[in-house]
Amino acid sequence: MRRVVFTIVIVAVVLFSIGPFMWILNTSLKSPQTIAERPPTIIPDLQTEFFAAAVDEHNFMRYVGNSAIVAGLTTLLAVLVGTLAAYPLARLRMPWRRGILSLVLAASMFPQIAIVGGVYRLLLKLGLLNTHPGLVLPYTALTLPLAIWILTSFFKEIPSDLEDSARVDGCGPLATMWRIFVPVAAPAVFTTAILVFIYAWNEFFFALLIMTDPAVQTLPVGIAKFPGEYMVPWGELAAAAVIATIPLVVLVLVLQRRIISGLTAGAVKG
Amino acid sequence: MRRIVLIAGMLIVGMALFGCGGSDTESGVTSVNLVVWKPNIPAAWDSALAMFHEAHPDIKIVREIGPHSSSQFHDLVAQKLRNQDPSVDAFLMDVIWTPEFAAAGWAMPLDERFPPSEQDKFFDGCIQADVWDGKIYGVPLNIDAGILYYRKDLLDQYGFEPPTTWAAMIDQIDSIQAGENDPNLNGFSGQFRQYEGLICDMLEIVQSNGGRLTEPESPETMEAIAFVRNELIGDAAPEGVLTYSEQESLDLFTSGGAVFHRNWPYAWSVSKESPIAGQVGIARLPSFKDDMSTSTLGGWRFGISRYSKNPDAAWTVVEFFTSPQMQRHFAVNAGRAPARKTLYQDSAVLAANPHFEEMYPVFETATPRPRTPVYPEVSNILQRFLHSALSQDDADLEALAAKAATEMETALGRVQ
Amino acid sequence: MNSERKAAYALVAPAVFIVAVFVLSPIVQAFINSLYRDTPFSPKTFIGLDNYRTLFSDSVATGTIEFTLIFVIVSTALEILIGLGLALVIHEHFKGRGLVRAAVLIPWAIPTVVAGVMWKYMLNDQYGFVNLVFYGSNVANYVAWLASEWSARMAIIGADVWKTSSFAALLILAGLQSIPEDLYEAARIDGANAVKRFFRITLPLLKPAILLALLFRMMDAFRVFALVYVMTQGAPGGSTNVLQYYGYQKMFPEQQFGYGSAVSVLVFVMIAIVATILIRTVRTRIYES
Amino acid sequence: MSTLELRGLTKRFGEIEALNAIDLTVDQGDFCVLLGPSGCGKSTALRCIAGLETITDGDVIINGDRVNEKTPKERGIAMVFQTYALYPHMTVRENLAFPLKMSKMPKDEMEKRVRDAASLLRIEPMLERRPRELSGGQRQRVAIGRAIVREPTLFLFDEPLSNLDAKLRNDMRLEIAALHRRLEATVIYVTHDQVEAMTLGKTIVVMNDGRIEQVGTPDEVYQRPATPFVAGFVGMPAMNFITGEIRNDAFEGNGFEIPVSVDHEGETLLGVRPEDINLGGDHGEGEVEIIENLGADRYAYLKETDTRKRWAVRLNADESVDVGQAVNLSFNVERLHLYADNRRLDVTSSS
Repeated sequence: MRRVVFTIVIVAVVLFSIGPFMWILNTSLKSPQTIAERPPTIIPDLQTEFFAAAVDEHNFMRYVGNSAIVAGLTTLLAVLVGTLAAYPLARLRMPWRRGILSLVLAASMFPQIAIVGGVYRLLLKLGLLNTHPGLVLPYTALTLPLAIWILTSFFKEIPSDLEDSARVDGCGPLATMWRIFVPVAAPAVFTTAILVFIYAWNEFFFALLIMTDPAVQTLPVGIAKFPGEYMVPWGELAAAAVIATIPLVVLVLVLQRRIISGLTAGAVKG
Repeated sequence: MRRIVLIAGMLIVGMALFGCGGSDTESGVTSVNLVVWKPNIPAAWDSALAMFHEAHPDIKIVREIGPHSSSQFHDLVAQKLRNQDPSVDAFLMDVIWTPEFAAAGWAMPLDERFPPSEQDKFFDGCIQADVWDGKIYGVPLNIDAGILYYRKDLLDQYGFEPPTTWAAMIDQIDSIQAGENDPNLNGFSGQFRQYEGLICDMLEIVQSNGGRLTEPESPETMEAIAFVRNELIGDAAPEGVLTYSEQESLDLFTSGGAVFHRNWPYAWSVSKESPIAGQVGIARLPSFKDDMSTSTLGGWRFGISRYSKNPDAAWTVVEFFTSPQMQRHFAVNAGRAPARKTLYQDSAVLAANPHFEEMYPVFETATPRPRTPVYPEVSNILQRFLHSALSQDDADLEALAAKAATEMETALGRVQ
Repeated sequence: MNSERKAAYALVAPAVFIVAVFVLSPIVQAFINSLYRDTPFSPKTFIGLDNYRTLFSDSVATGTIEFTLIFVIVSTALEILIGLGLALVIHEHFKGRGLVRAAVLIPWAIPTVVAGVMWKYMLNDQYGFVNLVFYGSNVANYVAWLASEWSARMAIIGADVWKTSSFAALLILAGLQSIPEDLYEAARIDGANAVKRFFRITLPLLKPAILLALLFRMMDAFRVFALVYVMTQGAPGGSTNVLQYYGYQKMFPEQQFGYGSAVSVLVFVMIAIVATILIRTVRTRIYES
Repeated sequence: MSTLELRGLTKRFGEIEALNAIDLTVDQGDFCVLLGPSGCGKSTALRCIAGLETITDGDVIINGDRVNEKTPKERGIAMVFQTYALYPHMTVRENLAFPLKMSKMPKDEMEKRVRDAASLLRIEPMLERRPRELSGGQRQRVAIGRAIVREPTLFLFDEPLSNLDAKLRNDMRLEIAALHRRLEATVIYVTHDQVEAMTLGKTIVVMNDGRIEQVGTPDEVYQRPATPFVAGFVGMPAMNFITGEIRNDAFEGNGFEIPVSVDHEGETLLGVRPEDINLGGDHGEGEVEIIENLGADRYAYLKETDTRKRWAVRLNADESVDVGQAVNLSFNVERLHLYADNRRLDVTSSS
């Protein structure tokens, strides 16, 4: 009896989580003829027309590539700079420590729309509009608070003996950070990387205004460009949504254990 | 440690190089940055660009492509111009933007390059839409106007002519629905989601009663709104039209779910490849009183940025894309209704778009939306007002209208 | 200055520089802008707190504030509850747990814009999945969910809850994993049944994790944007309009940068208040335990 | 030549003075134990020697070099920590090699040293494991190994055994002693455990409140504690104390008189170790509260009925008492400890 109830609960949980995604997958496999039927057909006719259209007509893989570059570089930069900052904030004696931390935290409380105008003007001056760094830098700035926060709380948990030992063994502060803290904090570094990557992969608003050259546009902007003036190609959108989501689904499938352990170790310690 | 610094350094230097890459000047070639939306039929634009480059080897067009949604594209272009981005030379403008872009000083007056003698060749409505404060700021690319689509087979079957009044349309719907007894068959579908399309649809209905959107409290306006709320939505039209833009409303019509449908000319070619192909007729939109049929004017034009460093080259581009030859190209290959009047006698255009002939008088009399630099705000006020009025059964129309009127007054007061 | 301090500053510098340049300086600009009338159609003028006065007197703005608060409260409450449920399930040991865990994380990984488009499509009154689930093939009963005030509000909240409950679940799961197994054994020996064990042990010990999830979720919920932008654009009327979308409408389509900045400052202040309270509570909870 | 010399070593944390002008000399090959209760400054002293803390005042001299401004690495020291501080992401081999790697030692030399240390500590089979796969004792050996490979001038141990269980602590203690003899190294060893101090130390430095109370061999510290603090701190159970006065060559207090011959008159503290008290006599009396049987030794804890004063007494093999029994006590007057003004009084002769 208990088993049955539990199984039902599990099925419900899975349906709740992936039901909508499965429906979009289903839609993406329909054909233009069956997509607007009412009531909607449950079994798709397994056509790949929409995928072909998304990839060929809308050149979707280029957006995927751009998103990979932008999200990858953002992750690299945010984790690197975040680690550099989190180490002294957690371990070294420095004045203004609390001030810097609260300032960084406050930065993460501001609505994005208030920032985008200033960022645009800045990028214009730097000539970085329509370049990958033009997105990577603001994304890094926007994700740094989270990165610093997670990494700082994790670094704080590392026993000070380890640090002293490294110093006795001949490490300066930097070598201690690089050779001891970063590897020891690998789960937290990893979690941070995942969170940053997902943010950068998904961000739409900055990307819309900063990237107008199709050669550098990212995936959410690519999807926003699918509808024509009066037309919403639902099937192609569904196919694009599937393509946009699958890398993350794979990421989550492969890495769920590490995501969970990283958060367990890091974030909750607050 | 040195390694970290090195990696960080490389990253930053690399990014800087990346950023400064893609320089746009080759010797002797001027580049023109053209901000356009993602076209419905990309091939037509690609070939147009190729033609331009062949004709003007000294100019290179760099296309920046945004979403086709008018509001998203507006935000994009406005953002660039507000920040005096010198990398914008020419851009597409929706018909409703000219006052805003002119008053803000973003668009360049084109009177010297685009003299009245040339303007006369375009629909008057398009030209009027591009004028602000006595100067012209845009060159029309295409024209759009709302029309009524109807199910010819059903109307024929019941012996009806296309209705000229809204009341007649409702009567016809009642008879046809009674006769068909099909729960899937609605009477009417249109665009009543809270977005710019709502303004277009409601302007047509309100003005066909002699009302004005800018005068929400006038009896004619109120009467028209009450008609839509009480007799159209939730009755002749499904309640869902409150969430429809063009695609959803057309889906309903082409899947055989509606007798009448309001849309732009593009829907004609879409319906030809749908389950109801061959059973579709087009007519002027109905009105409340005789000869009051109103169609909202739409369409796109090119503007040139005041911050452009190459206005002459930009003009060459604009002139080329709005030329008779290119408007014919877009009409034939992308189904866009030309803004130039003479093309409506062009055999190639008419062969590809036979319905243009019927549309000509509609285009000629298409009605512009309110013209003000603060149009986006006025539009938002009206959208909120109209959508509340239509979606809430218990809404106090007069109170809503009074509020909208005050809000519009405040908005208009912002322009000095 | 000693070498450790020098190193500390040198290490923090890049982060502070990037955040200062790309976030803090625009924020300062926004604060200053919020005191001006700043549109392209008239000279920029200093108007003191007028923008804020409008913000609290204009009925559209107050309606937006109201729904923002409803959204924040209802969606975070549901997210924490559902997140707790999800966490309890994926904390159990069973065959295929890895796959179920991955499944639970999927909504969190889907781009918000994509999720919004998905939900809008699924809520369609003609071919929407939601109608199929509720009414099967009985097309006549299909509902236009986004056409009326309360169902549209529920739809926005529902989409957000679907998208982010799994993030709350992740944080709460992390908290669950830190509860030592001995406690449950001790309680079992003391004769506490499963329900009592949940309320007497699990819930109190989860408080820090739950508060943390609450903090994260609330900070995000105040800034909800993409779902509204994609699904309703504030419709019907202004009933699903939220502050960040309202601010966006003012700043970008309507080009009222001063007033839009005031809206974003208000969002910031609201978040700062809630965050301060929650962070204080989280701290004291941790010291207590 | 002395290996380590501290001259007026002072460390302040803000207002708090952790070390107050410490002077100490440690010779080559010495095993010097810093002993004291927690918070006495012994660990701070060790960290100052290691270079992990900057010093406020005074000098640290290692092998004749003033090293105040030098980094830990440049001081030629190695340190073993209470929590072992093994790097969890490295294997045992990598842990051992890490300090050598940091000093850019040639690879073959490095490997040889790691091998030697591993064989010395009998941890060769675990070289490829990670610290979390090792037992506490094994981890401790690795931690010591990591110190050995550097062949330092000075070994610093910071309470290295306090995380081990009792049995293991004994074994490791013997191992450390053996290791010290073999390596003939100079060791500074911090502990709060007097058994460790007595068994390991050649020299014991008893510290309290940021000052050195006494420096001496284990025997000296036990037999002739220099201050009341040392007298009370060293020895288990702790020494019994009686306050009284010396007048006319006799100590008066607690209702008895013991003739003493010291160069002092007035207020005096008398200390007597539990093993120097016998049953019977008139130096004290009390009721037996608890009897502790440690196997080899038995101790009785007494409480005086009227003064509530407590006594700890070691019972001789032939003595037997019961809980609740009232007994009289007498001191072994040859072995009394007298203190005045916080200083030991030298007994010139006794009667």
